[in-house]
Amino acid sequence: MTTSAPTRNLNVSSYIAEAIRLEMEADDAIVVLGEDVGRQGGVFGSTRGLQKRFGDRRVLDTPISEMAFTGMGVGLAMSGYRPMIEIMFVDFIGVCLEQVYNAIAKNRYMSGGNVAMPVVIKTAGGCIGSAAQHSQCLWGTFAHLPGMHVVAPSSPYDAKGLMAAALQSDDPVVYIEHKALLLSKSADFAHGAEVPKERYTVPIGEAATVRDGGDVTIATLSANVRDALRAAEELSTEGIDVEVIDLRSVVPLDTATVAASVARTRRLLVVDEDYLSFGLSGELITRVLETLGPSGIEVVRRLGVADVPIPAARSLEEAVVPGATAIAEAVRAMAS
Amino acid sequence: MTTSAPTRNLNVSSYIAEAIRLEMEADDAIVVLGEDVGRQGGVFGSTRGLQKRFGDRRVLDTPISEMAFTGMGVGLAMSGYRPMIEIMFVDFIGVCLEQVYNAIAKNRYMSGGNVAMPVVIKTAGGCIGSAAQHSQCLWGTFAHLPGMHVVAPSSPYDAKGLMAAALQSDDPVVYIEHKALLLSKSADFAHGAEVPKERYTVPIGEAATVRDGGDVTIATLSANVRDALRAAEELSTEGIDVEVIDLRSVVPLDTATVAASVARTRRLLVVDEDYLSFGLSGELITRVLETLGPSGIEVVRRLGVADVPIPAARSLEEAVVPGATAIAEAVRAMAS
Amino acid sequence: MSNQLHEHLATMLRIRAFEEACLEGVASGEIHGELHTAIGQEAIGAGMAGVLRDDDALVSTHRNHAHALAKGVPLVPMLAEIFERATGLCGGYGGHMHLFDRDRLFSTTGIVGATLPVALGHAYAMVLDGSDAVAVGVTGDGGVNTGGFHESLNLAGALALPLVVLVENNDLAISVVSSEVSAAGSVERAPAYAARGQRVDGTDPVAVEAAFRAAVDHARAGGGPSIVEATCHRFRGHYEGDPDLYRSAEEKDALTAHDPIARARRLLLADGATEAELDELATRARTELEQALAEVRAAPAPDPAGAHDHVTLLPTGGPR
Amino acid sequence: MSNQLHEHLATMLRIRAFEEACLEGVASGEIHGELHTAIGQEAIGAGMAGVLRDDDALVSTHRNHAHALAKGVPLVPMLAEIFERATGLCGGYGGHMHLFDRDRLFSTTGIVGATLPVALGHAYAMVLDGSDAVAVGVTGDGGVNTGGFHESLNLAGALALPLVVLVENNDLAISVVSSEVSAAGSVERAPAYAARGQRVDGTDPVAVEAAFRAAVDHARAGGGPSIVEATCHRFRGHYEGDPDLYRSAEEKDALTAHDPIARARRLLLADGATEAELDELATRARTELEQALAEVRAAPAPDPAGAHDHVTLLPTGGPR
Ligand SMILES: Cc1ncc(C[n+]2csc(CCOP(=O)(O)OP(=O)(O)O)c2C)c(N)n1
Ligand SMILES: Cc1ncc(C[n+]2csc(CCOP(=O)(O)OP(=O)(O)O)c2C)c(N)n1
Ligand SMILES: [Mg+2]
Ligand SMILES: [Mg+2]
Repeated sequence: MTTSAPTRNLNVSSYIAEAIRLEMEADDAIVVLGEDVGRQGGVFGSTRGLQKRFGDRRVLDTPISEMAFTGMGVGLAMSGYRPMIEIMFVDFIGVCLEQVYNAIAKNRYMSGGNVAMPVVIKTAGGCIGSAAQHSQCLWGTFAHLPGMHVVAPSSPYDAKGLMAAALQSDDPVVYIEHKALLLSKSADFAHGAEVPKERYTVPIGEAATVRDGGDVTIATLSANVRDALRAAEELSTEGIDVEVIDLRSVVPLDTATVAASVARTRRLLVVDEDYLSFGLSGELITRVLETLGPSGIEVVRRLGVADVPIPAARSLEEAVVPGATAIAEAVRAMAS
Repeated sequence: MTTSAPTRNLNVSSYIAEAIRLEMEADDAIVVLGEDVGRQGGVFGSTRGLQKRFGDRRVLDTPISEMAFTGMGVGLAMSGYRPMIEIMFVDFIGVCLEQVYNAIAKNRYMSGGNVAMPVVIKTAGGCIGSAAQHSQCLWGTFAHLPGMHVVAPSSPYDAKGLMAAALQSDDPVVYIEHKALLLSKSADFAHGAEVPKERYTVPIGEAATVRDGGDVTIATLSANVRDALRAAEELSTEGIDVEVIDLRSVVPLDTATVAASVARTRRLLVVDEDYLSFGLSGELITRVLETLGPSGIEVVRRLGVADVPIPAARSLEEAVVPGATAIAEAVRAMAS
Repeated sequence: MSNQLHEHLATMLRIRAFEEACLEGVASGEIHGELHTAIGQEAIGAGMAGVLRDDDALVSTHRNHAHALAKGVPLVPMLAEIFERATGLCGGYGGHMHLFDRDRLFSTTGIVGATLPVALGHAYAMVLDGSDAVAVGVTGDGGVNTGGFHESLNLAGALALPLVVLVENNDLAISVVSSEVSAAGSVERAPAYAARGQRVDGTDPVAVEAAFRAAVDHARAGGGPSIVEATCHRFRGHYEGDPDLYRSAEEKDALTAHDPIARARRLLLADGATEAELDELATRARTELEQALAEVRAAPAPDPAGAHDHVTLLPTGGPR
Repeated sequence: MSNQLHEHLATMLRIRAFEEACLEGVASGEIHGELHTAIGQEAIGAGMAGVLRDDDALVSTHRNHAHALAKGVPLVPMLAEIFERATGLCGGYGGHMHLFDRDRLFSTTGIVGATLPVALGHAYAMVLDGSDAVAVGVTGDGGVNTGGFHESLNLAGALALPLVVLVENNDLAISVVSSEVSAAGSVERAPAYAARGQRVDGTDPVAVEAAFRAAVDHARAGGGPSIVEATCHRFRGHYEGDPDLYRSAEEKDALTAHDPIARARRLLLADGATEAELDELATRARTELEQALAEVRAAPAPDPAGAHDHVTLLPTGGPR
């Protein structure tokens, strides 16, 4: 737990806007396209101030035409720009996935390496009470489709650093911010609360061990890192010593860090706010199994949204979305 | 191996058309919508004869407007119809996934069970040489999103029976036919070559053990079943006794059948023509691990398209798509 | 006219009271997700009310309460759904953006542009049925720039389907001024789809009713699709909680001049109605909503044990 | 005019020879995937040739060879790509439907309707650059009913971007007669996007050039988007192997009457050209392609060891 108050206490969305501003200052090729990214500065504020600073051409408020402006990212990239495309909620990706997975993610390959696609898809995921069509995470969906990196930060520090890394990447990066985190302030975080004002990057593809422990390994990401840390605090009072790994990137997935931890704890719990099946949890467990062999593992478990849409009512929502209580319970069952 | 010639020796696509015809005769509520499904009878022939038989309203040739006609499936279902929507190639799903996963797959849930969505999405997957945008399988993509069943038949018998089951289902079913199989005839198949003329169903969610064996379990589906059987024949001459399980359904996934086999063989190879990561193979291995525990398994392996788009040139394509040779090699490595 | 307007005023007051009840739910935390109200846009719902039959279909958007009421969706279950109660129209599974009334062929979606393909499916069903029912798809001015709008209207035009596209044009898609990012108006696009096009003052319920009825009649008679564009004003932020800083204070102050309820009152008073009589209408609406609210609040939250029900009929067999 | 047509004929013959070389590749199995030729539609590519600059962008479809040649993409690497060779434009990774020439801002996609958003991005880049270059997006008549068409043209119109949409109207989308499933023609849709619209006989290269040049000039001058619709005829099946049973034998026989090459020959002969002179043009084209084919066939297939290269620069770290 961070005990001292962080130097700055802004919304996570402000740190993201800061990252974008700094990168845009450093690189004229970056342009931002999306709904409400300009005049409003984003419905969650994560592009606030950019249009004032860079003008309404470099920060373009688009109509509700995701297929067109996602495809614009392809043409802009081939013309030498580095577009950042905002899909307001990740749930809307079904109207434009085509340009994402058939063009942005494949053009480098299909061109035999001749054409680069430095495109950032920035989008918001996660539950804040808005039911089945506005609460999904879907990083597993992007991760299954080759040609893109996929990141989902859990802290103010990573939110800024991974955005900078995404904008500097010459590969497509899907950046999935969590709505609940966007609206949280530094002081709400037990990890990564301190955010430098300067440019820096957090490397894509590297997990971070945000809490050391020897009994059980929890691998998770995004808002669930907070829940896992809370659960770990609680469990520590019961004598269970939990290691919490923040995956940070889904693609590339840092199997090595997780496997090294499980090699010690022999117990792995994967916590994933995305749908449970055919996604991150199965992939990570399989990779750890491939790395350590069956004899290297004693217990595996996973918590996720168990293949059910997100319901509207709070009572139902809490029953399907994994939180600190469910995590603590799962760990207890594994440790005993 | 089937030694006697099958009674009928039609294309797999003809058996699918037959299934649809029989179901449409039995149920007036079934309507078929898609590009080229009518006058042409489908680019692979799997709706041949239907428009002549049922008229151009019940079998509608649509413009290239997948979002509109996929959404029509939603309205038709709420009006009491049982639409079958054809997305010519599964690769095109990116233009209309929205109506599939946010409406077809969720309306029953979002309505608290009040609205049924008996919609079949019929689509062709798999490699026949048409490169990155026309060769994908993507069953993992559908499977990750809750609210749909996903099937992918491997034989003439299952192609007809699963289509019938899909059309009878009150839930949405994504039916992924394999282009290479569609153009194959009964006599090309070592399993399920005999197809009755009458109506019958193959139950959704049940795997089939298409070859018994005691040394290694191969779990696979769709065209790879043929490859696995070929590999198994070859391996049997080397004294390796392979069990081949045709999963048939991705959702629901018949973990029990696979786990029961692995409980005997202690060796599991998953072969999947879809992208390797964050898909079927990781999910199945994890579920088997959850069922048997680490001590119940000795070796797991998986073969798939290793997170690379499908290349155009044959030499490259063969290097990324798993076939009989790669399967045999993988089994040899596991058995030794 | 005056009788008709009197009735429209009553409907508008009921819609406003409904929306205000919802605002209470946001303030109290009983509604914990996004909420979009039609405050300021009530004349459109009022003009639609009574025009459609039960067997006509209506597919609405994220800003759907007025349309649901216009279609005759029962008020208490609807409010209960929005208030996340077990007694809600959808048992609390759907919430404000996902209302489904199977018997009245009413449904909604939270995805912009997604209403029209669904309405098109209903329209096609009506042709298959050989019925003279019609389907209505609602969209905002933002939704007309989606691909779904184009694909649906083209198909409706090519097949002459009984589809009415109602465009609620408040000239805002959240913060984006739609006319600034649209190359042409919705009505001007009608010829591209062999559709009837009509623009109407969406603060005048009598005019809305006339235009909407004409379009519905046209569809019923087999004339094919129409676009009815109703111009209106969004009084509040896009959703509750939207700071709405993209509009100036003056701009927002000027909105009240376009209040359809004040307008109807003015006209009715000029036409001889009494203040008391009109106040009575307002009271009646508020009373209905107070009682509804009390009933809704007495209902339980959905039982979390059922959270995994209703995904599919046949279990998908995934791990829990 | 006759000089111009002479040159167009040479271009058309080159395109036809190219397509015929590809047919050989299908027959021999050297091309093992789908192939779509522009045989019968050569006048469009010929009319486009020479109008665009290297810094103009051109985004084409599944039926793209003629456009690539018109944009100046080098013939031999292009043929090699289609023939799946290591020396191909994209090293054999892309194939016939996925041609990329970075330096000439030429690219293609196999997804119908997906060309226009990409072309729109190029057009936006040109505005950001402050250049007078233009972007051209090609679509067939089938592609105009996709959502991407609508969204892209609306944005181009609203922002007055230098976008030319070239519609190759052969009135067929595989087997579906587009005019039967379209509520209006492409040109009739131009007003919906504040775009210039012009229909032209796509078997007349001179007319195509004039219309295309006018649209390009309009865009260069800052006038915004255009739709140029060129009517034409698809001589062969949709792809090689398509049994094309959805057209009657008479219908297919009648196609030759619309052969743009025969038409140009006729006109030139009437205008005083000699048979020998025109035959010489045909021979020259065939010879170029024979040589190209020989060169291509001498080249190796791509090394399978590289099949996993080029996915991303930074490895994605997945298991192999
Ligand atoms: C495909 C899609 N893109 C973006 C959104 C986010 N969104 C919700 S409502 C809205 C604005 C809609 O504007 P309009 O259609 O005019 O309706 P209004 O809110 O004015 O009633 C946006 C952008 C969405 N729900 N779906
Ligand atoms: C989104 C999408 N839907 C369907 C297809 C399959 N398909 C490929 S070409 C084609 C017909 C295209 O017709 P048109 O645009 O007129 O072009 P043409 O083939 O006549 O040149 C279709 C349906 C596709 N590639 N992409
Ligand atoms: Mg609006
Ligand atoms: Mg065509």
